[in-house]
Amino acid sequence: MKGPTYSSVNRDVLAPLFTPSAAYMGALSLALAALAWGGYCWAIQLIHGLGVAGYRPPVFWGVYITTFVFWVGIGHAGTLISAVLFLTRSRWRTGIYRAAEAMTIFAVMTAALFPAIHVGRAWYAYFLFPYPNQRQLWVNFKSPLMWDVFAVSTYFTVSTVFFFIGLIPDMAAVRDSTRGYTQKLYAAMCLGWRGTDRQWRHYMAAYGFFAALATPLVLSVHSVVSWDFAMAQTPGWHSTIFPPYFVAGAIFSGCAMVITLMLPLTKVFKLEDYIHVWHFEHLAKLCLFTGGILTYAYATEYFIAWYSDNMYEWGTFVDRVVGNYWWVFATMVFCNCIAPLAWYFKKVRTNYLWLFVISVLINVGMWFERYNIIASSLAHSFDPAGWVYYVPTYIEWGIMLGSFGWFFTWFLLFAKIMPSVAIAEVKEMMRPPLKSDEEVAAK
Amino acid sequence: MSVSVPVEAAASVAPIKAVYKHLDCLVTGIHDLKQAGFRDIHVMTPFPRHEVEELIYEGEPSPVRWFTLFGALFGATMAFTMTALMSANWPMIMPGGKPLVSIPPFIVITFEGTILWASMFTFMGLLLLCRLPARGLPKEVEDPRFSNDHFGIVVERVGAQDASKIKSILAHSGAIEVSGGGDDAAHGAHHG
Amino acid sequence: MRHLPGTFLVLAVFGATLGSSGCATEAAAENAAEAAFTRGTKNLLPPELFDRELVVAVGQPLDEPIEQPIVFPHDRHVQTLGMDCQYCHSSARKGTHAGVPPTQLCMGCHNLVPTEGRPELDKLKDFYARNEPIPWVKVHDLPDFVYFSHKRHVTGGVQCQECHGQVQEMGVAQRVATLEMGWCLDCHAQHDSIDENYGTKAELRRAELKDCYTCHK
Amino acid sequence: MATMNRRDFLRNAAVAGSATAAACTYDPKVPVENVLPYVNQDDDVLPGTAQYFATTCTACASACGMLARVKEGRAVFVEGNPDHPSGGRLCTRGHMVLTETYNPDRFDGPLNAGKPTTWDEALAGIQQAVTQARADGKAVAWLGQYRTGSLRRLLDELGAGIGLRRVHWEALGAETLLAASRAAFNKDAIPSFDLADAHTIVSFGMDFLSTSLDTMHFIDGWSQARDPQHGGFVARFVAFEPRVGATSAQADNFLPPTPGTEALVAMALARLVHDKVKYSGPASALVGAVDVAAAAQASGIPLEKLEQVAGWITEAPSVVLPGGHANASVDGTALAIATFLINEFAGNVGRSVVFGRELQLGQVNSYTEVKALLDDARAGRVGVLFVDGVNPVYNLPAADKAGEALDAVGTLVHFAREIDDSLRPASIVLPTGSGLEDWGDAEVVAGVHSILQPAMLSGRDTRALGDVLLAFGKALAPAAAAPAVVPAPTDAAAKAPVEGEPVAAPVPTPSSRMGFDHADFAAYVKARWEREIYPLAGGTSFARFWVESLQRGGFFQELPKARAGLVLAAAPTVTGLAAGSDPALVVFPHPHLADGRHANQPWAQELPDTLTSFSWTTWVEISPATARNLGLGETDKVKVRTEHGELEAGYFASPGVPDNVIAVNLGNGHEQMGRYGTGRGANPVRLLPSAADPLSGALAYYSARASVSRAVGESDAFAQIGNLDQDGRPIANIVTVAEAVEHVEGKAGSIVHLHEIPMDERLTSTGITDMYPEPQHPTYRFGMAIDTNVCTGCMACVVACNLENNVPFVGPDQSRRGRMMSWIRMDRFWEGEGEHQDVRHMPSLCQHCAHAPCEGVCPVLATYHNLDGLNAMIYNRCVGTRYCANNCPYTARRFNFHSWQWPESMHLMLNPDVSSREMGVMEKCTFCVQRIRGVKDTWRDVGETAPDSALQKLTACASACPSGAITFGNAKDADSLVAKKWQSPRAYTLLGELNTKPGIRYLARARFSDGAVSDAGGHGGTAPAHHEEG
Repeated sequence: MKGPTYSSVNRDVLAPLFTPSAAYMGALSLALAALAWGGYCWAIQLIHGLGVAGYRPPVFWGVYITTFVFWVGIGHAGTLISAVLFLTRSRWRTGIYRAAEAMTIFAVMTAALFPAIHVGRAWYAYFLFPYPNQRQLWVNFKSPLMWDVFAVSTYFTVSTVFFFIGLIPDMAAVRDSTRGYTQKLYAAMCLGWRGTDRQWRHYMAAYGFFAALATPLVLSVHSVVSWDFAMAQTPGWHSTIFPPYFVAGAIFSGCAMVITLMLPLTKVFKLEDYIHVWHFEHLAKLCLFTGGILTYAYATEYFIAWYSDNMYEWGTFVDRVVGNYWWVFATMVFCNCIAPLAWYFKKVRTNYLWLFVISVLINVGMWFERYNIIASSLAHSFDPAGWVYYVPTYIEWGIMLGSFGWFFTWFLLFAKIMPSVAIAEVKEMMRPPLKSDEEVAAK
Repeated sequence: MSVSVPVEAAASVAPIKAVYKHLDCLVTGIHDLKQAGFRDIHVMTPFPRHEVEELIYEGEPSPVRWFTLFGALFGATMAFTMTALMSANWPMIMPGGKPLVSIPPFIVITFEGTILWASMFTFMGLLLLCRLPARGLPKEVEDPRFSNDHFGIVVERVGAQDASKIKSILAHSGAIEVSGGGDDAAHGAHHG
Repeated sequence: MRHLPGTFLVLAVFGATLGSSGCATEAAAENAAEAAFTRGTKNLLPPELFDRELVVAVGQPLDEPIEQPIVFPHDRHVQTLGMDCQYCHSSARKGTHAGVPPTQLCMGCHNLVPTEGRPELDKLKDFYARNEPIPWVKVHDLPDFVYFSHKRHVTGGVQCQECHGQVQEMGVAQRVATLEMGWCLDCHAQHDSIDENYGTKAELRRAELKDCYTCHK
Repeated sequence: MATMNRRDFLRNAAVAGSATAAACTYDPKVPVENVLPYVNQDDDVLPGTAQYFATTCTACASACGMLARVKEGRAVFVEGNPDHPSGGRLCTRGHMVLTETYNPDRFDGPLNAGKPTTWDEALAGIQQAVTQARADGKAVAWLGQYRTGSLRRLLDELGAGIGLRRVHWEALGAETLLAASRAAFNKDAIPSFDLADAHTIVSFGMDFLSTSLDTMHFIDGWSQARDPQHGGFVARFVAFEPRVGATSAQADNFLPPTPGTEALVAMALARLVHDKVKYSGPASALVGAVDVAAAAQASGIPLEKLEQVAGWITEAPSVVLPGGHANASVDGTALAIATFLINEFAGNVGRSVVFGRELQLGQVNSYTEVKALLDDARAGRVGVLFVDGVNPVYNLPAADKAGEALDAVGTLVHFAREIDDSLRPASIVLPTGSGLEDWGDAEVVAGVHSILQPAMLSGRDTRALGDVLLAFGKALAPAAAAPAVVPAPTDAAAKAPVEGEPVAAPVPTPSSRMGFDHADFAAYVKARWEREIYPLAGGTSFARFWVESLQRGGFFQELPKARAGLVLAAAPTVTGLAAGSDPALVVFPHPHLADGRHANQPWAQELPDTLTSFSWTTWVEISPATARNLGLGETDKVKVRTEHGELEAGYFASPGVPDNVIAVNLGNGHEQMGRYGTGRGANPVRLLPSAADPLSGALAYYSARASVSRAVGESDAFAQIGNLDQDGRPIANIVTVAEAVEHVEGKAGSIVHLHEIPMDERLTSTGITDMYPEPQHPTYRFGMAIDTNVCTGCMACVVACNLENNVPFVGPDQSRRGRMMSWIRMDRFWEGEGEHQDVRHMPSLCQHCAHAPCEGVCPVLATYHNLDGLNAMIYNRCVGTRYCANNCPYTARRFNFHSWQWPESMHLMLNPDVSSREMGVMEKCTFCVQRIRGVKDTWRDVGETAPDSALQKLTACASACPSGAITFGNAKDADSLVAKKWQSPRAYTLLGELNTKPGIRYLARARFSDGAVSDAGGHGGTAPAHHEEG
């Protein structure tokens, strides 16, 4: 039989586990260094107050919220690939969904840090949860931030459980290929999975339900995040287009992030047999599609701002192009609307280098999109007396860098201790060995 | 399925395990066992196979769905009740001119609660129905190949009188290895 | 064993970053803000990071005897001598603070009370002679962000004992109520005097009493 | 107001109060906090309840009435005294008396050559030095600020006793006006100007709304003249001056003459007015030779314009004002005389330019006399020099070498609270109490006798100036026999016969010598009042009169307006500015720092300038064209150079500065000051020649030409107001004067043209445009009305709010990052240019919306709408998500980016009724909820709702606003003033189309429609939108 066999899947996927190479350790060092720097910056901020960041009232939100939205957005591609493509039975999902799902969880974990980093009194961040207290106070469920708390925590919980369910059979496979303590550990982690008919029956049903629940959830989460802005009055934020626009943007950036992460992973862990250029091509096409939606949304925003004859709205949109933040706008348009167009050419979208470069550009562009929405709107609001130019400080950049360190630390650890390709599902996609085949072949 | 020490231990022998390399042989084995009236079997596969499920459960859906449904209903009710009651607990607050219990903003929380609890119940149902966490199968029928590239059938609670019949059915269906059933010697024909 | 070099490398980079961060701390602190106008207040260690509602300063420990500069027997003054609370805490019905009596008021009687064998009275007279205020320890100390008017409560029909306990039976006064927000709210939500005083407007008054601005300043 | 035992009770109370610095940064440890009761308690002391002391403001020479609010022995707030003729107004700088009192840089006790010493030693040393100097034949001299009342009397007698050579000078003084008044009317006092009934106000540079003397009287008149409801008209304000300043920003017609031709223009105007009214009299000869056409030609103001202005002056009651920086040239006195001529021709003298209520500033000496004194000092002829409240090293041009002169004095004695530039290493420093700590009195305006009474103890080893002088008197001039009282010039003038009118001002004649035999200065003041003021009042008992006067803040006589005859002999000669091609340099006073005396008051530094919105620094104002030609970027600095010196500073491209003018503000650039004042900006006096106006001897601030170039480095000036104009948005709206006068009452609905977002007719026809009903307010709906027509952008509301609400100052660095914490932001929109500058000021604060966007988005309900219509903010609940601030269309919320510092002794200024906020907490205007709580509490005692009279001026901003632009009240009560103002045709809600239902309504500004200004509401801006952050 040509190509991978069941046993080669196990062998190839499990091979990278547990034995770190120098390159891996180098990458982990970098991630940890970034994390340490971010932690240091946050400590400075906790001691001295948010003033160490570059906020310039009335710009009260900046890099932190931008990065929060960025990471939540990144998360969406994982759920999209694991849940939506599961429901639509897309074959190209299997090779990549595990890593994409891991990315989702780590991205949401990263995003979840930011509300705490962002608030002025992080030591009171627990006020945001409705818990019984002697003060007899509850929270404001009318606040979009409260929706955020619920949406993000639900999203994190559901994604994690979904991820865990997917991992159970694979961790059983790890268990069966190791010994000693490692085996015991994985035996515990897979909950004693045996792969019996009854287990698979309930497993597949539950998996299907999870996929079905995660799909509206993923749409709701970025809609809720977009309502953080759309529910406000601020010109440039107050728009009904935001939910679909944000969801499309999230999938766009998430798919790009999957490409950015999976390309090196595939190369380094030698998983080309399971993750082909064909997978990346599909991701690129998805990016092209969502990028098209995004470009359309940008245009619609401008059209509506002009057509509404609302001087505040239009003023903000004009300012985005010609004002202090023109470079942000230009970066955003180039990276999100123009650069991906290159993927219309098959040669570009099947070339690993170009795939990587453009996916990184999209990530940059999507970060700037959020920055553009947040900073430029607040810096050019209703009252011209409050028009300012907000520039982040090294503390903010440091914390953002730290968030990448945090994310990559988790991701690298994941790659070492968990199978990055879903073994069982890859096997499911393969033609099973049949006696009859062999007999035919023998003749 | 999980281990259960046979109650009538005296009457039974050790579980029988058959290892397959080919799916069609596995299916034949299951079918033949079923035909022979042996239904207390476990089929081990490294990945889900619909053939196996259809053969054994004949299209009957998994009861996990009920967990999901109840979870969703519970989540929706709880989330809305919680938001409404907590908001009404301090009646003088009118943030932004909105009434205490205003439906549109609460729908969001209700929705999230629905998804959350539906998921949690589903997960709970999965664990319950699969009897997880578990220690796995009895040592003698455990086989690491079942998570790799082989399929297996384990017949538990085998009466001493049936052991040889089962083994024979399994061996004839194309198992590459049949063991247990009180006989230490491995039965089975090794097919090419 | 072959992981060791890599692990060391990771730890070294992590440590070096933290180390260099540490060196930069002071410089950053100076850059962070002008020293003359801001202050860094957050201690990164507990208890700052924990729920401080448990440790909000509301005075001396609950139900514990308190050391005062002069052992003042409330029970003796109230029960034996039959004095009213407001004889000494006279602004309780006039102002926000109940007021601790000026030494002058104590001396009004204690000028005439013999001090032999009563060292506490000597202390009192010494303070007065030195023209020095008696540094009483505050037993009930609401947080500084709370507005509390004795006048409103006393004239509204709340008994002193409802908050301060049976002071007439105590020697040195001690705190008996938690003085926490929830404790205040229990009365503000429902207290007999509200209905008595406001009649048909009691509902409105109850709403007013649950307005945060009633107590938070 | 009992004063007995005050020292005792204050001492104790101050200790008790010091523990009350409120904060929500509580210590997690259970602290032992003490209660310190009084040893002896005054009957009128109720712990926790504020006391008010009527006293007098000492921030400038105007001596306005002031109330100090005292809590637990600490003065925590000052506001205008409504019983005083200054009308309950207190300007921005008046509030600095409070920060002066608590300034951490104050001297703790006397110093000798920098080393602490005792009072006894210091005084003995000085007395010895005085004796020695007299023996050596050297002068004993006094260089001090204007002094009136008992202090002046004491100085007169002491001076006579020891032969003191006294020079009283103010850097922004009144020498030119006094000289002009002497020349024109033979009066040794400055007439008072009544603006209230003037239909036309013409000013030749007088900064009457900001830094001139007697500002509160001017603002009183101004706010009446501008209010269409007052007299059915709106006064037109024409400003002839070189640049748009804090006052001329309000001008309807801004006409900058070519620098140096201001006096020519005034003379030409005098001629035109003379001709228009067909004036006949001896004064006609004075203007006979004036060549109007030549003056118009030289000044660059078209003749037609001058004629038009002359028409406005003559057609209706008017007033023409001299003074300010246009007046501070070598032609200063000539210009002032010319304006008196115009007033005389227009018939204003006795009507709007009046004597009777004249300004007696005490002894007024000129810059030339200061120079002469310093020359003598430099020559070693001064043995002892007392310096009292003046700063010659800072305020004199470099050529005068004031520092050297002071160093050459044998014994230099400073009466000072804080270090300043003039303090020399060898100085003896005698720290005096602040204006809230010492006894005193003042008589600036004739008939207005104000008392200073201490509101608190200083807690430092200070003595009142009067006490020190008494001690000197007792030691040095005990020869009570010498009855010689040096007749002050004012007294002499008052006695001089004036044609026509009888002497109106009953100036107390120093019938007898006061002597020095008084226990202390308090006793001295009381004795003088008994002897001299009490007879004016009559009455049964002095004791009663004295207590009443203390309660009232003084004794005030309404003196009849008097007219003075013109006695001018010859027309003044006009010199003009030195010829040259460079632009003229205008040095103008900073609106909050004035001549630099408040430079160490953090609030004076931090309050943004009303026009540029710069703070903490010096800036250069140049015309936009100049800025363009120099190719200046937003953060560039410029260098200004004259032949006398140069300075570098940030710049402001002001549409109100002509190309031939460069303006630099005075007030900063101190080399030696406290922590807040040292080394900020540059001192523009260093650019000036040692030139004086020949007629008065006043320093000519406006006499040099300067060049400007681009400098290396980044500017430290940052604009708090992001944009120069309002970009065509209807924020600060206007109506035409015609409309405003026609629709005084609110019959015809609003006349303000706002931006309206079209709504679906199906909605508007039903009248239901809201998804949710408006919140119900059972008893009160607190609201505010702000009349932008009389608002002058003076910032008094801002500083009052800051002091009342413990708003922290954040320092230059954080200010530059825009983190200023003031709850009120004074929006400034510069809508016009050329003659019609149209600068609109608007205090922007929390609007207390009924449908507040901020409330709904707070996740923890830290902000909500309460039953009284307040948008409440509970600091303790705040987590600091800052969502509310983002969602506030008015950007009214402030965030504590740091925990701000209240240095030692400054923290005693904190108002114990208001929490101070820790880092990470959002804050904003609360409508002074602590005052509302107090008023409600008071009226609840009698079972009533608070009446309108108790609410109108309740908030700190409303109580401080000098022009009465801010009205507070219960809008639910239809009879309340605020409810009536809400119904005014000029009323509008800010960004009303957002349907936030604000609790504040603005009354649109009325502007004359004769210029480029469009009549159509908010779309009045003609200047193109551009960012101004230079």
